Amino acid sequence: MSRQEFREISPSEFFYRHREIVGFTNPARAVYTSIREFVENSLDAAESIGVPPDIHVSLIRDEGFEFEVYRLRVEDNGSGIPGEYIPYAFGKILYGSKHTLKQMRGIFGLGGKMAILYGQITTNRPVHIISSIGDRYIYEYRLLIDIEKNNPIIVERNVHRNGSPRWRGTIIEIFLEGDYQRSSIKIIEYFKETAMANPYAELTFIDPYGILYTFMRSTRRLPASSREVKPHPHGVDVETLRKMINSTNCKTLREFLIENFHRVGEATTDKFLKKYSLDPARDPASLTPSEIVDLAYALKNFDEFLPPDPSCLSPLGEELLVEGVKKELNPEFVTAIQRKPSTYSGYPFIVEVALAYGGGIPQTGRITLYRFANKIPLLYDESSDVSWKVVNQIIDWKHYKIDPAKDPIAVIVHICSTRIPYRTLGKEFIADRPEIEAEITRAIRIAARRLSEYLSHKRRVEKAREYFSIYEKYLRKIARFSSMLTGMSEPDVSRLLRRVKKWRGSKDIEGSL
Amino acid sequence: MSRQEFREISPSEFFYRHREIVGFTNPARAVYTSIREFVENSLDAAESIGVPPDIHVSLIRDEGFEFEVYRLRVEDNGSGIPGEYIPYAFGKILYGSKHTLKQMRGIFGLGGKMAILYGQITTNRPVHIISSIGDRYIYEYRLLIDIEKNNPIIVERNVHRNGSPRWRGTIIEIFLEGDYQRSSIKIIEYFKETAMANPYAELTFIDPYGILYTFMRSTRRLPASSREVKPHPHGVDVETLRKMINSTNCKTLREFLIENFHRVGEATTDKFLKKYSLDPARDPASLTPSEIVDLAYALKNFDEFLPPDPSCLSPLGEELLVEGVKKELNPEFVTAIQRKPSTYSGYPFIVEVALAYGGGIPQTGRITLYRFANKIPLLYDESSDVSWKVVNQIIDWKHYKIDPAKDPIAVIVHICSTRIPYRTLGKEFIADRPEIEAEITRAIRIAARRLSEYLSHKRRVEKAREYFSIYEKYLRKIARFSSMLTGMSEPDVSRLLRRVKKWRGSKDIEGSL
Amino acid sequence: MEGIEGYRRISIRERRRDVLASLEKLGYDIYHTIEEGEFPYITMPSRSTKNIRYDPILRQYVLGEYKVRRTTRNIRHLRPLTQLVWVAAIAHQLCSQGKTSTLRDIFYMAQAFEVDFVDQYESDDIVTDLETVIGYPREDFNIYPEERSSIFGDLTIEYTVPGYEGRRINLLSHPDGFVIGPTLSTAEFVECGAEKVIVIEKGAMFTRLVEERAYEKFKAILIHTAGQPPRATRKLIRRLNRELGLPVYIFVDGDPWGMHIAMVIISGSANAAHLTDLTTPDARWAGVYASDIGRYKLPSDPLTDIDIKRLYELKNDPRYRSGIWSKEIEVFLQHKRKAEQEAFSRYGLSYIVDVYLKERMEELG
Amino acid sequence: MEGIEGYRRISIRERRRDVLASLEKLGYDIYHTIEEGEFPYITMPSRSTKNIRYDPILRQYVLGEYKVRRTTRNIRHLRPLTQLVWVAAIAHQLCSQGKTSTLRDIFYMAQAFEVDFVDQYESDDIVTDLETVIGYPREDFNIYPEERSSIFGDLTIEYTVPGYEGRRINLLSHPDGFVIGPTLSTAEFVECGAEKVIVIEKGAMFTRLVEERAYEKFKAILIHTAGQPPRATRKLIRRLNRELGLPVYIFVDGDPWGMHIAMVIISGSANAAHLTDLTTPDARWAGVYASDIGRYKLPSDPLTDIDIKRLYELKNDPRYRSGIWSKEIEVFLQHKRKAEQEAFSRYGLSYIVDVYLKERMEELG
Repeated sequence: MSRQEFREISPSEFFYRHREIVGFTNPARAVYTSIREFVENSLDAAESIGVPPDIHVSLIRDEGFEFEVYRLRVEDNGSGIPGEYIPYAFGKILYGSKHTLKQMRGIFGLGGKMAILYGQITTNRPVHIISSIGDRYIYEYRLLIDIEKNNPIIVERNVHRNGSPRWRGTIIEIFLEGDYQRSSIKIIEYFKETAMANPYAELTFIDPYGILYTFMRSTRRLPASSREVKPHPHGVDVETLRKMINSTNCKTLREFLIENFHRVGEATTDKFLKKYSLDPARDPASLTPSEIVDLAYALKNFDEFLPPDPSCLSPLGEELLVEGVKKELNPEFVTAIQRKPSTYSGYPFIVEVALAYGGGIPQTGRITLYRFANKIPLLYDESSDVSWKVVNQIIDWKHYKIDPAKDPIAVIVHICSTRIPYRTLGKEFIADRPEIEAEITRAIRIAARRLSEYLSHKRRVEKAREYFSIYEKYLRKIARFSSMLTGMSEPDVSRLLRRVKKWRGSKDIEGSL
Repeated sequence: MSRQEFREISPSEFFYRHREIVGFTNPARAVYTSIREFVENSLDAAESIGVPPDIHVSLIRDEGFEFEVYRLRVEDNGSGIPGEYIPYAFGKILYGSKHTLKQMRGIFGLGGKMAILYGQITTNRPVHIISSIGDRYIYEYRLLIDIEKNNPIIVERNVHRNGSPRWRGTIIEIFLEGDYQRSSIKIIEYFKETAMANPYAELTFIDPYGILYTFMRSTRRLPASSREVKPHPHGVDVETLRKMINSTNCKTLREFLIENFHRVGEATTDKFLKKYSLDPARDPASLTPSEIVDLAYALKNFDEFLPPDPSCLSPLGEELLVEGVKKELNPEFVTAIQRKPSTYSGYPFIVEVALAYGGGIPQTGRITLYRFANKIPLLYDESSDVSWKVVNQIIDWKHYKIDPAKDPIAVIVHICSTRIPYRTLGKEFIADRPEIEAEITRAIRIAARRLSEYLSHKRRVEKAREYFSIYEKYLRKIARFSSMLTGMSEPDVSRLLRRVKKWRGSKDIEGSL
Repeated sequence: MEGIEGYRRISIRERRRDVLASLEKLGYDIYHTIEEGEFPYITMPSRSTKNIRYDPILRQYVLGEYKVRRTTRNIRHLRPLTQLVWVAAIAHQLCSQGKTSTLRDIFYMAQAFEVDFVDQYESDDIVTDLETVIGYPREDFNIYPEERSSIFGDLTIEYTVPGYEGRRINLLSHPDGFVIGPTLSTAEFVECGAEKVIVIEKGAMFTRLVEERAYEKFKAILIHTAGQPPRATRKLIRRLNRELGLPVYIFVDGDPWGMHIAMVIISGSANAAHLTDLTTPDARWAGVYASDIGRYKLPSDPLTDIDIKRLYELKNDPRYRSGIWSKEIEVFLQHKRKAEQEAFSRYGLSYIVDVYLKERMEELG
Repeated sequence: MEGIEGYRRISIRERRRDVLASLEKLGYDIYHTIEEGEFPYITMPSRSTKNIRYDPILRQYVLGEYKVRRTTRNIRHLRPLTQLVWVAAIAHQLCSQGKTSTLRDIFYMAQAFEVDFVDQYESDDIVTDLETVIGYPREDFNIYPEERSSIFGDLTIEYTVPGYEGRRINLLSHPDGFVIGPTLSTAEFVECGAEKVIVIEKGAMFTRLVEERAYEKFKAILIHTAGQPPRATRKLIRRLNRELGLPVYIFVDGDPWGMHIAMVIISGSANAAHLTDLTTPDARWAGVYASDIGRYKLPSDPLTDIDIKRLYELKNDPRYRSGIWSKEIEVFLQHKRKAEQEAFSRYGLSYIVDVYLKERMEELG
């Protein structure tokens, strides 16, 4: 602030300079991040129109460069983008679809544009986009980003007629410097886990060696889609409130509150106004700045508002979660729990947990943890994540007769929220909010109890079989030794053994092994 | 990208929404972050004009709110800001002094403006700024930020005449929601460590309980200030190169390279052009996009460029580092090492390390680590930091006869660079770059060797004293037992003891205890 | 040869016959139950802590009224019951043939019968069960431990083992001591010139007392226990006291462990509450006392945490709640020091006999 | 009474005189050095591994030519040298007065002289130094260990200790065994009806052999070592072999540890390389062999990692590189099983004597 030369930089330039904080740390990480950002945009695009996603990804080495450059192509069957918006949606940072209180995977499309920007600065090649919303036209663009101005430069533009049946979707293709060898494990893992959390999606990936990975859908049923909701009063800060007041047409404070807030009905509003001695008839526009501050504080602290409605969330549901886990992990046993919606700082969230045992789950000496947020797998910094803490530090597995060091167990945690509390822009791990921690803990406890019951039933059946053979062995011995003690011939145990056989499995035999 | 409503959001709005990634996670952290951002701007402002900084901070509870609000005021004697720039410098995000290849504390002034933004959205109060560059005028502003437009709203503006002697500096005052109780320890620690790394600065802090903390300077000598340099060819990417070509007046490639790059002389340029078969006379403006890509690759990989000149860096120097450590930690022994400049990815950096022992250093059972980057203390996420890894995993302290579990030891690591490889925008910890790790390791090894020599000398002196008393004790006993064995009276040891006394401290006595 | 009043002396041979009869009865009971098509079971006193109580008349721990029933109706009892009947059968064989065996042997012999013991702890435990069921210590059915104590003093014994029946020896005849094994344990006392028994915890001190002629000076039989004495040795001490009326003095290390060796000789241990005939209630603890450390200025070591924990355990034992026991525990806890028997070596080798033990015997009377 | 050819018999009394003279010479040397104003020192053979070699003629480990000098010129030697001279003075006192003592006593006696030993390991080590300096085992200067072995068989001995001089006893007279302590160790052999010696590792097996009349069946003296035999016992075995010409058979557990007990009796241990007169090179290891496990179908346990590590250590010892030793080590390593002496109990209690030992003695001849 003290330099004597001042100028403004564009958001493009800012993020170009600080690209490592969005996941473009090095060529290996950049390939991984680019793929996941495009795939997640495609998933959102298909789900937004209620279509089971079909996403095809290919990563091909381009030999036209002296260094390691790849052509990344992602094709989806999503909503498509209206022709006139395409240059901005892909060529202008901090431009995107309206930010709403609705569960989405990405952060305002920043990630996808960072991939385009990264491709451009490492290879100087334009991004190539083909898209149609399923109407009569298909739009094709080649774009560069003017970083200093944060504006798209249209290198080429074509409009094609859409055939019949009409195609809908988006194809995006970039060139980027990358390192596939060092990123391939994470990329394949990313696809596998995405397939787990999106069992209704079909994913294919052709890697630079020409290997085709396919992740087929096992259902066409989509989870209930999410609705946009008004802000909850507990999540409103002064700035948001100020903006709402500026743009409202309501003429009284009472009307303003009822109209603009989620879960604020007439009765609640009256209670609220009374408690804080506010005049219901007051024109909201007449509030002074310090009155606005006090109102925001009151809204945040009034504890009689109902918690947010989860209709703005789109959890997977227990059935789809089980489906996904079965499909990708093929366990002997799996159970899923969806918790009731809860909130932190006024944002609604839902925790879903699955617990899988045996079968395809490897025995690694520790619990395998799969973390998802809004159906996105989180692959980095596992040990900083709240779920890791719950699984490894909070839950006492011994209590459920489960031994994490020996039993082959996987825990799948999925958190849905209109606002996932990431600690970084790179969407890598979830911060340790007490409300979220508590819900994850409760869900895992329920799942652990179910697994515990399954395991103990399994063990009971196995044990019952042993009983008869044990009786047979020992009763014969006792008979023999009593004959040694008395010098008489061995007594006949057959009558006794018949009684044991009748007893088998009944409660007449006391104790257990 | 698939939503059907599109709009642009301003950088202000983007960062307002994602404020937690810049350190405004909760009220406690927000107070800490606001103080450090303002203090660091003030330090930069004073150093930029070669003046030893005087910075006065006060944090006062404001009772005019129903919740916990503080008035934070920071006053410095720095460069001041020209009147016409004040509204933008404080009220527009991504606006600031020119981004240069020169060592600075902050990231484009983002942190200070985030503090202002945070104050505004929690209290709706404008920021209050008073500043003068030491000329005839003092400018006073009250500003709000229009978040949607990312522009300052001037609430009040006054121009005052500057008195005599003329005052120069900046006073900034914001109101913000905070939690001092939960942040006070980190805040005091921040001041203490800042005083350690900036022994020429005078810092005062009045906390909400009215307690005055003063950190007096122990010298008025500033470290040599840094110069701005041209970019080094190893650190140039395609985008930077493209921009340089667009804006150059040079008509030949040879001239372009010599004029625009750091450490690129005539001879080196000729070698470079020859190696990559480039025409020295070619007009740079005629390069095609794919030729630019290849040129950037060639610049990055040609290994005969000299490494960057560290004149763009402003390390503390061994003397000032020792000064700062003595002042704040008062150890029995301290030594400092400044390593030669080195580079990573084309960015120059210098590692400075101090090692302190005993005296005021507490014995905590582990080595106390103080981390600094461009004279900023880093207080969070210690165990993710590269220095933590070096101190706790790489250095084998036993080799230096130092026991981290018992000896009271502090390690101070300072990294200067034009680009500190933070992993987050919150300036919390430094990523694990092999080049930096290697320099820190070397520096600590040298320091550890010096401490080891100091300690062994100290131990030698103590031991010499014991020798005589031991000889006296045992020789008398041997004499007695030999008389028991032989039945004769005890032999006289006095002659022998006189020989021992003569010997004392000389090498005639073999072995050591 | 004059025993303590009221002590009913049973000869070694009579006793052997009783043991055989008890084992056979166990066999018949089981035999008949099986023949009747019922699940065989065994009833015996419970050895759980809740059923152990201190008997002030017998002056030892005994089992209470609570019984446990091991029944093959409970699958968990099936295996231990089988093992118990097997051990009974083997014990019967040993006694009939006049052979002895050890706990270790029992563990190995089981293999030929496919009676699976997980480890020797398990087989040892079953042997203890058999003791509880028939009420005789295992030495009576010829199962002896590995450890050996030894004895020295003016006592003539007569052997009863096959091949040595009727042969006699005087235990003064080998100053390094006679091993107390199966033959000595089953010998009858014939003639005794000693007037007391001194029981010593450690071999070195035993040798010291022999060398310093303590057996002459005090007219004593010396017994070396080698730590916590084997039960055959405890029974021998009891017989010396009961059959010959000799007072017994126990000299052990001055720490909670030594103290408890003395107590076990005097009134038994809680885990042998199912057996009588092993205790010597009139024996006296003769040192090293905690108070001796100060009194004789003995080299001493600080009590460890485990020592102190042990002292607090002893405090809760009713036998330690009065007299010298409780007094010395308090002294231990006050000064927190302990001393070994050898600590008297500080004053030269004769001191222990000529000064310390002499004074102590006079004090105890 | 006929010893092995070429064995020079020294009487117990002669030996005692030699020891006293050696101790006194040590005293005079130091005394005079001090009087001359020079730093006293002691020279002795080094006991470091590098100076230990196997002597194929003596058939035991011995110390080589390398000497170490402990000089008070070196401050680190000051304290151990003081301790050594003190132990010498105490040993002199013990021998003059005809008393014995233990390593533990030595540790305590030091306190009266303010000769500070950190712990008993340190004082034990200094006693070993004194053995090295004067060339006699500590039993010769009357310092005995705690552990006791025992003996049984047709051997008449005559005591030499004060008070028992000239008294005789036959070691068949107590079937539980005679403790091998200072008096037995210093007794002379008078008459022997036995024709061999059987050395047994464990007390239970000793009792078994007594009960099964192995001493009659084999005309044997039985010695129970109680694990690794104390040195007094090793010396006694040597004397039985050398002075009386009796062949010696050693019967131990079938594992590397038992095997090594036999080897130590036969040719000593590396840490007693500074002493001769403790070994019995003609003694024979009689089992349990690794190959016996398969041959007799013995119950066995898997070798542990420590057992296997130990076997590889033994393989590196030159004494194990040939004959039965190397053969059996290979069998151990091949099958990776071990068996105890008691494992024969599987076939009943008499089997060990009537079948196994009988066959083995015949094989060894």
